[in-house]
Amino acid sequence: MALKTEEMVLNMGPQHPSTHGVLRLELELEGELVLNVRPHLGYLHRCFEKHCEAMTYPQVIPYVDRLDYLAAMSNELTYAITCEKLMNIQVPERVEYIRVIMVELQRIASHLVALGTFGLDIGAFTPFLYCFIDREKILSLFELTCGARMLYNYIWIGGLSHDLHPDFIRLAKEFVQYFKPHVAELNNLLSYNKIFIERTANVGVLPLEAAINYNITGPSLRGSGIKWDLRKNDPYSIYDKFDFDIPVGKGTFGQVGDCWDRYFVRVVEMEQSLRIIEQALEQIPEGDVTSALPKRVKPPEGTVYARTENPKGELGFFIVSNGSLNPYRVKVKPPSFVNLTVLGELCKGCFISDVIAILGSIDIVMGEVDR
Amino acid sequence: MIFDWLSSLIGNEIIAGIICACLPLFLFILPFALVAVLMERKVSAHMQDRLGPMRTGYHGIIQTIADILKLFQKEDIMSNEVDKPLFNIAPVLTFIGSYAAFAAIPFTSNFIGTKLDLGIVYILGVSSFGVVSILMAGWSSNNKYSLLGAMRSAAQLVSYEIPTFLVVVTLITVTGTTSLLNLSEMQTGHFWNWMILGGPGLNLTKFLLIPFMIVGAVIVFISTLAEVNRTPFDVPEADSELVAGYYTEYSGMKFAMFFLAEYANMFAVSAIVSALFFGGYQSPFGYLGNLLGVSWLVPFEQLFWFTLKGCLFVFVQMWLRWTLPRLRVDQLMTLCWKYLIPFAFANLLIVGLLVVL
Amino acid sequence: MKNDEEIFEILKAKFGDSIIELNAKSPFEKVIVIAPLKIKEVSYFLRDDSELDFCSLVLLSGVDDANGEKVELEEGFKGIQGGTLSVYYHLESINQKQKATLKVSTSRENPEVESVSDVWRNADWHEREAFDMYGIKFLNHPDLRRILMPEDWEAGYPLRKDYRNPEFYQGMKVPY
Amino acid sequence: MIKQYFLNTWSGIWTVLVGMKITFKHLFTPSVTIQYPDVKVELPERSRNRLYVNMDDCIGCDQCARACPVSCIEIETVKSVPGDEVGKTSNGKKKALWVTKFNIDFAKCCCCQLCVFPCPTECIKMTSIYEFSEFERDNLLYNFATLTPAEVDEKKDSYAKLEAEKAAQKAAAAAEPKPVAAPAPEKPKEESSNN
Repeated sequence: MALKTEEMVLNMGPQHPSTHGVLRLELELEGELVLNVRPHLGYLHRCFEKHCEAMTYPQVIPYVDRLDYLAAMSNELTYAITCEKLMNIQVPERVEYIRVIMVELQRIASHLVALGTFGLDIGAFTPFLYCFIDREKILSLFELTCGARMLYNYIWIGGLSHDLHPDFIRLAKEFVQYFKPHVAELNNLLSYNKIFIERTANVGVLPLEAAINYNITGPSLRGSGIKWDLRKNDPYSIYDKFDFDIPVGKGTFGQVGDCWDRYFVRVVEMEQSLRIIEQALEQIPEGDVTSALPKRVKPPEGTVYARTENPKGELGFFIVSNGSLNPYRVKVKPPSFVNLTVLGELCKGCFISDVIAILGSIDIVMGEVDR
Repeated sequence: MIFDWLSSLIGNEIIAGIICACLPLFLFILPFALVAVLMERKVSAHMQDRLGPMRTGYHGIIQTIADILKLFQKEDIMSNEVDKPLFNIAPVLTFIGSYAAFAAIPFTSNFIGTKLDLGIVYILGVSSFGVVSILMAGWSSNNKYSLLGAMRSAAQLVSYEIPTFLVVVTLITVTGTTSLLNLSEMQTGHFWNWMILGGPGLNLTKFLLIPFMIVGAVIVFISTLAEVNRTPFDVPEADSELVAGYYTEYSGMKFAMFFLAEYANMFAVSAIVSALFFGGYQSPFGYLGNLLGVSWLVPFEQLFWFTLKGCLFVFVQMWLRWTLPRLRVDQLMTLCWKYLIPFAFANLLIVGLLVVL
Repeated sequence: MKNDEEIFEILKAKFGDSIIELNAKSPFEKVIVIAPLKIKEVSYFLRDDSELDFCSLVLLSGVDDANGEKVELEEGFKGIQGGTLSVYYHLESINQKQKATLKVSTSRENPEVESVSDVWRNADWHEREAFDMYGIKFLNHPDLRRILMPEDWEAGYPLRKDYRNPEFYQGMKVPY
Repeated sequence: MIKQYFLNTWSGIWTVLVGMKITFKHLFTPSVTIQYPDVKVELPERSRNRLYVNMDDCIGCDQCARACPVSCIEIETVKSVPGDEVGKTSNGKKKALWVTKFNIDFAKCCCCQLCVFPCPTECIKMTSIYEFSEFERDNLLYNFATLTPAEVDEKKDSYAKLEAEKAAQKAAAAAEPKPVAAPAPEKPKEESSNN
C-alpha cells in the first residue's frame, strides 16, 4: 500500500526575505515540488489612481515617483511625456538630453538592484552589496542634481525642476569610467559562476509566444529572444539619435528565455546604457531647461496613452482629460504588474528554490504592482 | 594523558573526567565561537567593502559578548502548538553532537579528550547525531518552513557522510590507522611529511600519491562543508527560501545554542581536515621548543599551530560563504552522488593500487 | 501597418452591428466602440487575423464616465444614477507594428462585459482590477475576485466617481 | 557525455576560484562605510530636507499650500485693517495679511519641493537639516506663525470690526439711492501679491 500523501499549502510572504516587498505567494507543495502558485496582491495598495483624480497635473509627479520607487526618474519621464503629448508641448533639446542621461543612469541603478537582489535570492550575498555600492554613486549624482536620492520630482511637464549642476558632467563621466570594469567583475563573480548557472539556466523558461500573449515587456521579454525595445521600436524623446544595441536572450547555458537569459539581458543593458550616457554627455547642448514649462497645466479634453521603456518594462499612462486642472482618470500600465501575471505559469512543477529564482528574474517592485 | 594526570592529582576519576570534559568547552569552544562569530562578521564585512561592527570596543571586538548578553536576556518565545519536550531538547542535542566530536580531536600531542583508536570513525559517527536533533527541531516547531528545512537537512547530512568516509578510508589504506592522534604523530617533522604531500617517508609512491591526496583533501573539505550546512550547501537554513530553516521558531538562548553548535562544528570539521591532510597539530617547520631545549614549550606551539590551521580552514569556509550562491536541493544531491562519490571512489581505487604496488 | 479607420472598416465589414462607431473625439487616439457582449468574439478575430495580428493587450482600463444624472442620496452626498462605465482596450501588434484602442460601454447599474482573458492571458488580472475598482462584471472570467482591495471590502468600488469612504472597516476607523 | 562531466567538474572548480579571487581582492579595498553620527556626509547644495519658512517675508498668499500634493501646509490669514503695520518683505513689497497660522506637518511632508517654486517672496525653502525625528507624532507639527494667540485674537477682532463697519456702511449705502464706490484697499494688494 502506497503511503498516503497530501499537498501542503505554504504561505510565502507577505513578510518573507525574498518576495521583494509585500507579495504573498500561496504555494501548493508536494514535498519540494510546487504544484501551483497563487499570488495575492494589494498589501501596498495606496490608491494612486484615486489620488490622481484629486490632484492637479503637476502634483501627481511626486506620487508617480512612488510607483516604481527604484526607477523614479523613468516614471516621471513617462508621465511627463504623456502630459506633453496631451498638451502638445515641445521641450528644448537640452531638456531631452538631460532626461535621457537621467533615465539611463536610473536604468543602470534599477538594474543594479535587480541583479543584486537576484543574486541575493540565489544565495550570493556579496554581489548584492557591490551592486548597491555602485548604485549609491548614481544616487549621489541625482542628489547633486535635484537634491533627492530616491524620489526626485525632477522631470516636470515641459521641462525640469533644475538645470544640471556645474560639476555634473565631469562627475558623470568619471562614473562611467569607474563603472565599466565593475560590470565585468559582476560577470566573473556571479554571472559565470557555475553554481549560479546551475540555479538559473533552464529554470522558469518563458517561451516567446507565451511572453507576447501575456504582454511581458522589458528585459523579461527580451530574455525570451525578441528585439522589442520601445527606445528603438517606438522611439520617444531623442533615443533615435543614439547608437546602441538591444540585447536579447540567446540561451547561452540553457533554453532561450530562462532565468539566466533574463538576468544577463539586464547586465548587457547596463553596458548599453553606459554607451548612451557617454554619447549624450558628449553631445549635450547648452540652453534653458525651464523655458517650455507651462504656466498652467490645463490640457484639452481627450484620452491619451503614452509609454516608455522603463527598466522593468513598458510603463504607460492612460490619461482621460476632461479639460479641467485635474486629470479625470489616470490609469497606469505597470510593467511589474503585468510581468507578475506570468509567475503562476512559470512556477508550475518547479522547486521551491526555483520560485524564488523566477520571482527574482522577472524583477518586480511591489510599489508598482499594488499602486 | 591529561586525564591520567588529573586523576592522580585529584584522586577521583569521575571529577577528573568531568573537568577533563569541560576543559575543551570552556578553554576552547566557547572562546572560539566568540572569536569566530566576530571573525565571520568582520570577514564578510571587509569582503563586501563594509566595516562590520565598530562600536563595542576597538573595532567592535566585544560585539559578540554583547550579543551573547543580549541573547541571554531575550524572551524565550514558544508558540502554543510546538511539541514542547522535543522543542526544548533539540538545541541541546545539537550542541551535544558537535561537542562530542571534540572528544577525539587531538589539540596537542598531550591534550586529547580520549585516545580512541577509532577516533575518526567516532567523530563521523557523532557528527551525524546532528541529523536527529535537526529533525527534532524541524518537526517539533510545527512550522512548515522548519519542517522543509529539517527534511532537506536530513537528506543532505546522510548523503554527505559517504564521500567523507570514502576519503577517510583512502587515508586508512595509506596510513593503516584510524586514530587521529597516531595520524597526526605520523605527519611530524616538516610540512613535506603531511598527508597532502604524500605522507612521511621519501619514495616514489609519495610523489605518485600527491595529486590524489589533493583531490581527496578537496573532496573531504567540500563534503564536511556540506555537513556543517555552510554556504553553498546551506539549503536547510536557506534564508531566502525558508526564512531560517529548522530554527525559524527558535529565539533567545535556544537559538544561540544552534548558533554555537554551528561554529563549534565548523571548527571540528576544520580540525578533521587539518588532522587528516595537513599534519594536525604539527608545526610545518619543526619546533622552537626542541630547538631551544625547553620541552614544555612544544605543546603550546602545537596548540598554536592547531588553532592556526583550524582558523585558516574556518576562514576558507567563510570566504566561500561570502562568495558563492546557494545550490538547489536536487543539485546538492547531484553534486554528492554524481560527482563527489565517483571521484572519491576512483581516488580510493587508485590510491589503493598505488599503496599495494 | 493599418490606421484606425482601416481597422474599423475591417471590423465593421466582419461584425456589422457589434461595432458601434469610430470615436474620433480625442485628438490623440481614435477609439473603436464595440458592444460589450461581443468584445470576446471581436478580440479573437483581432488576435488571429493575420492582417491585424494584435498579439498583445497592452492595457485594459476601466473608466467611470459619470454621465448619468446626479441624485441627492443623503446628507448632501451625491450619487450617480444611470449612465455608463467603460472599458478601454489598448492593443498592439508587434509584427504589424500597429496599435488600436477599443472601448466598450456598459450600463452603470448592471455592468457586464465579456471577459477577454482567454484571448490575452494578462487580461485576467487587468479585469480583476477593473472589477475591483469599478465593479464591472466580466462574464466567463475564470477567477473574478478583488485583487488590490481587501477581499472583504464592502464599501463599494473605489474608483467610481460617487464612491464614499466607509467610516469603519472591520471595526477599525478608516481615516486612522 | 563523459567530456561534459569533466568539463562540468572543471568549470565548477574554476569559477569558484575566480569568484574567490574577486572577493579576496575586495578584502583589501577600502570600505565605503561611514560611521554615521560621528562622520556625516556633506549634503549637496540642492539637498531637500526639512522646510523652513522665513515668516518676515511671508505674505500669506497660500500658494505653497495649494501646490502641496499631500496638503501638509496649513495657512490661515486675517486681512489687516487700514493703519495696521504688517511690515515689508525683504524685496520691499508691502504685506497686507496677518498670517495667523502657518503649520507644516512634517509627518506628512514628502520633501517634493513643489511648495518652494511658486513662492513669490522665496520665503519657504528646503534646508539641509535631516535629523528631526520625534517620539511623538504631534511634535512633528511645526508652527511657523510668529503671532501669539492673543495677538491673533486681536487681529481677528479688529478685522471683524472693520467688516462690521463696512457692512454697516454698505447697508447705509444701500439705503441711500446713490451708490458710493467703497474703497477697498486690501483686495488689489492681495491680487498683486498673488501674481
